[in-house]
Amino acid sequence: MSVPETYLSTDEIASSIPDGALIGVPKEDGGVSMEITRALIRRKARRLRLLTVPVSSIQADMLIGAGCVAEIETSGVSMGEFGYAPHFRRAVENGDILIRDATCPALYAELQASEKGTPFMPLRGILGSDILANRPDWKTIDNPMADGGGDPVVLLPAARPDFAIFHAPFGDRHGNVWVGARRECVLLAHASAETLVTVEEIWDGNLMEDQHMLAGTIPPIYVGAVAYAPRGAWPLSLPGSYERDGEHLKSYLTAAKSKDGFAAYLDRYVFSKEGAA
Amino acid sequence: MSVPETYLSTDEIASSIPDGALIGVPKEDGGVSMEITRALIRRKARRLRLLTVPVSSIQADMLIGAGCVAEIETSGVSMGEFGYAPHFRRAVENGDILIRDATCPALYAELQASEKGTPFMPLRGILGSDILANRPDWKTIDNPMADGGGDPVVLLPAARPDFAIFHAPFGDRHGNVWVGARRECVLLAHASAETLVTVEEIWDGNLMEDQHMLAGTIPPIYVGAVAYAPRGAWPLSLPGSYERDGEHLKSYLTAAKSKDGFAAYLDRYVFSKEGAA
Amino acid sequence: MEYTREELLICAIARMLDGCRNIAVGTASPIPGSAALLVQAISNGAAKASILGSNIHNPFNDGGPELFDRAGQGRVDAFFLGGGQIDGEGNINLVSTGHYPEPDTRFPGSFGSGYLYFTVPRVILFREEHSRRVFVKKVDFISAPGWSPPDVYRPGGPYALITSLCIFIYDKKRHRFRLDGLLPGVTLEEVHDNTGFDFDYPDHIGPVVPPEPDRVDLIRSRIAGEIAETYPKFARDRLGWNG
Amino acid sequence: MEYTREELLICAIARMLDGCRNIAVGTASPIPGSAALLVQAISNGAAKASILGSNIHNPFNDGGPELFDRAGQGRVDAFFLGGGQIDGEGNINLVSTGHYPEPDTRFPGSFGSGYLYFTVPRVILFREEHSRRVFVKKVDFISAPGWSPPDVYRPGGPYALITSLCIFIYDKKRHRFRLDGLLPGVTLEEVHDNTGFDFDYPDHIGPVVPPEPDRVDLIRSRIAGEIAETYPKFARDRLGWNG
Repeated sequence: MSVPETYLSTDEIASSIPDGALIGVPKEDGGVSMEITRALIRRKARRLRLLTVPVSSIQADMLIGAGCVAEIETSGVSMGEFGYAPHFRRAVENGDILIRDATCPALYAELQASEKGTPFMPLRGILGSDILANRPDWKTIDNPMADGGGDPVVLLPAARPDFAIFHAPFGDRHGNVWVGARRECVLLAHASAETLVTVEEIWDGNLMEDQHMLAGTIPPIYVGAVAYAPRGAWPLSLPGSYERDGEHLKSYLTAAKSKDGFAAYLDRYVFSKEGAA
Repeated sequence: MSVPETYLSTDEIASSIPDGALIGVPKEDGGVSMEITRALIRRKARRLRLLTVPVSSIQADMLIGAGCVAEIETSGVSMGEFGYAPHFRRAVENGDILIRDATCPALYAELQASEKGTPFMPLRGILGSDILANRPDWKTIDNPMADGGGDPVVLLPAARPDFAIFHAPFGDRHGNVWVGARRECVLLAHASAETLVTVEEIWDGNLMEDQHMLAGTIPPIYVGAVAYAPRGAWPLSLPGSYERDGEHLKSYLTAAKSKDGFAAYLDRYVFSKEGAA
Repeated sequence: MEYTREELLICAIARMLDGCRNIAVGTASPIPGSAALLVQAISNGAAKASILGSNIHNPFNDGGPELFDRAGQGRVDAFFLGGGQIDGEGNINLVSTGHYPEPDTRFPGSFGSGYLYFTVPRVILFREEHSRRVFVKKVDFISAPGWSPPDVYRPGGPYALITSLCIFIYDKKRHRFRLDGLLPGVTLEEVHDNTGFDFDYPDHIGPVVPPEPDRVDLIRSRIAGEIAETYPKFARDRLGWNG
Repeated sequence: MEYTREELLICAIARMLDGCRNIAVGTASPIPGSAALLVQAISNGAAKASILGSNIHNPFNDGGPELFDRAGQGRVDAFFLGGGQIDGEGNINLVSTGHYPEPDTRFPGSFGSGYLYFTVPRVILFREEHSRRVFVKKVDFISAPGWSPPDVYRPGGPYALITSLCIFIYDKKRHRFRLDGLLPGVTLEEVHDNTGFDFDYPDHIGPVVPPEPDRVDLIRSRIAGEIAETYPKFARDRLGWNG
C-alpha cells in the first residue's frame, strides 16, 4: 500500500507548527503521536504551550526536558507505574515552566465549549479547591436555574488549541483519519483550529463511505496534515495494535536522571531517529 | 440468526412506558422506531410528552392524531416535501396539545447538559426571538467571561427524557446496540434515564469487542430493553438499509384528512399490524 | 444563450457565495443546493457544499449537533433560510400566524433558524412565493430576528432575499432590504404591489445579471446529476436531468 | 482460614461497596480494582466494575469524558482516590507540597479528583503509606475538599480511608475520620504516632473484620486472573496468580 501523495513527513508537519503554538495532545493510551513529538524536538521548537487531554506522560516530559515548553495546562503528568515524570517535576519545582493545574473533566469541558463555539461550559464540583483558587480564568456564578439563588457553579472558558496532534490507526487517501472509539481525539479535532495526525496504516478505500468505519472517522474538514508513521506512538501503545514498550520507558527514566543521559537519549532516539526494536 | 432470549416484543416495551412519560425521539432519518410508535398507539398511551431531537415527522403526527400526546417540545414537525403534518398542525391550532417551540441546537444543548449532569448549557443566538420570549425556563445572563459586562448568552436547562426511543441497525446478544455515526442517538441515550430500542438485525458476536464497530455502539449500561423489529423504521428510512416509503407517506396524508380515514389507517397499519409491502 | 429561471437563480445565488469555503444547505432547498454544488464544482476543492439529505455531498459525519457546532465556531460561511412570513427588517417567522400560542395557521417550526441566523455570516433568504401574505410589514412570530442590538454577539445575519420576482440585498446598517435586480419580465410596480414591507431601491433598477454561459453548461452537464441524488424530481422537472 | 493482608483489604473494601451498581477504579489501583471485580463477581450482574486500563472490564466506550459525564449524572456509585497528602477533614492533595505554584515537591496532578470527589457518593480513599508525611494536619494544596458548605451541590464525598495500618470511616456531619478497625498486629498507639491529624475512635477498637472464606476462595480462583489483565505483576507477586 503506497503512501498517499498528499501526505507530509513528520518533519514537515513539525516545521508547520510555530514556536509559541498552543498544542492539544491526548493521554498516554489515547493515540499519542510520539513521531511528531520527536520531530518537534528535532526542529528545536520553543515556547510551546501544551494542553493535555486531560493528562500526559512521556510526551509532555520529553518536550519539557528538551526545552520546547513554556507552559502546560494539565490534570496530571506522570509515568504511571514507572514513577514520576522527571522533567515535568523538576521544571515545575524550579519554576521553569508555567503550570496551569486543572482536573480532567474541566479540560474536557474547556474543549467542549470550543467545539460548540460557546464561550464557556458549566461544570459541577471544583468548588473550594486550590485548583479553582489558582485559575482566575475560571469563574463561579450562582446557578441561574436554581430557585432562590445560591448553588454556585464553575464556568470553564472555551479552549481552542492552535493544533490538535495525535496518532490514529488509519488514514485514507481522501484525507480522512480513523480514530475509532477514541472520542477525545474527535473532541480535540473539533475544538482545535487545525488537526495534525500521524497514521499507523493506510486504509484502502474511503473511510467516509464505509458504514462501519464512518462513526470513528474524522473528515478532512478538520484535518490540516497527515503523515504516515508506522509505530508512531512508540514507546507508548496504540490500543488494538501494540502495547507500550515498558522496557524502553524504564530506560527513558534512567537516562532522564542526568543531563548527559537525557542528551544521549535524544541523540539516539530523536536526532538519529533510532526507533523501536 | 435467532432472536436473543433477553429481547422483548415491541408491545412489551410499549407497556413499560407509562402514561405521562417524557419521551425523546430522533428525527426522520435518524432511526425512528415506528414499531414502538405503533405499539404505543395500540396500548392507547396517553399524556405522553414528546421531545423531538430536534424535529419529527410522521412519528409525532401519528401519536398526536391517536390522542397519545399532551405536550411536545420541538424545533419542527413536518412531512417535508409531502407537506404539513396534519395532526400536529390541527392540534396546535386548536390548542389540543401544549407546544414548547425550540430551535434545533437548543434541544441538543438541553440534552448535552443532561448528558454531562450539568444544570444548564449556554448557547449563542436565540436572543430577541419569540422562541425565547415564550420559554420562561430558558434564562439569559451576561457572559461572565466577557470583560466589562454585556454580551448576553442564553442558558438552556438540562432535559432528561424518561425514555429514549429509537431504531438501530444492529443489536447483539450481549445487550449492545449499534447506531453507527448517528451520534444524536448516542446523545439521546446518554441523556435519558433509560433507552428502549428496536433493532433491524441481530449482530453475530459482541459489538463491544469489535474494534471497528465499537465507536458506533451503545453499551448495556444505557439500554433498558431491546426488541427485534425488521423494517422497524418503516415507512421512514433506515439509512444504509432502506429508503423511506414515499407512497405510503402520501397515503398517510390522504387518510389523515378525515377522522374516519385516519381511523381506517390505524386499524389497518397499527391495530392489525399490516406492514410494509 | 437561452436559460431557464432556475438556471438564472442558481447562478445569481452562486455569485453571492463567492469566496465561501463551507456552504450548508438545509431541507427542501433544491435551487440553493444546486448553487452550492455549482460553487463547489468551480472552486477546485476550496469550497465544500453540505447538502442536507445527501449521502455524498456531506462533509460531516458526527450527527445532528455537528453542523450547528461548526456554525457556532464560525466554520460555516453560508446557509439558506425561508419563512412563512418575512418582514422588512429581515425578521423571519417559521412558527405561526395570529396570536401565539393559539395561532391562526401553524407552520412546522423554527428548525435551526434561531441559531444559524446569528452564527452564519451569509444567510440567504430564499422564498419563491412573492406575496403580501409572505412578505409582511411585521412578522407575527419572530423565529429569528433580522438584526440584533450591538451588545449581542452576532457574526451572522441576512445577506439577500431571493424570490420569484426579484433579488433584494440586506442593508445591515439600516436593517432594510434594497432591491437589487428584477427577474425577466418583472416590473418595480409588480414588486411593490406584492410586498407588504417598505424597501429601498435605486433610481434605475436593472435586471438580475444573466447567468454565465459556462456555468449554465456546468449546471446542465454535471450539477443536475449531482442534485438529483437528493432531489430527483426537481432535477428531472426543472433542470431537464434525464439520468 | 489463613489470609494475606491483600485479601483482608480486598474483602474489607468489597463490604464497603455493598449495594453499588457502578464501581469505577482509576489508575494504579490494583487492590481497589480487585475489590470491585470481587463485588461484580458476587453480584450476579447487578454490579459493574469499570477498571481503568482494562480492555475487558470497562462498560464504557465513548472516550475520556464518558466516566465523568456518568459520574455527573449520579450513575457512578463508588470510586477510589489517593493523595500525596490527606488531612483530617478529608481534604486531598495530589498537586504539591510547599507554597504553590513554586512547590517543594511536585506530585503528578489532581487528575479527576476535583470532580469525582463531589459527584460520586462513595469515594474510598486508599493510601497504603501510613505516615505523618502523608496524613497531615492540613494539606498544602486542596485538589479536592473533604466537605463543602451546604449551598454547594455535592452528592459525593469521602466514605472511608484505608491504609496499611487501619481503616477509618469518614463522618460527613463532623468532617472527621473515625477509626473503625486495626489491621492485624497494629495498635492504636501506632496509628496515633503515624497520623498527623486528630481523629475519633471508640473506647474499644477492634480488628478489621477478617475476610469471608468463600470470598478468599473467589479471589484466589477467579479475581486474581481477572485483575492480572491490568496488573499482572500485582496478581503474580501479591495474589499468587500463576497464569
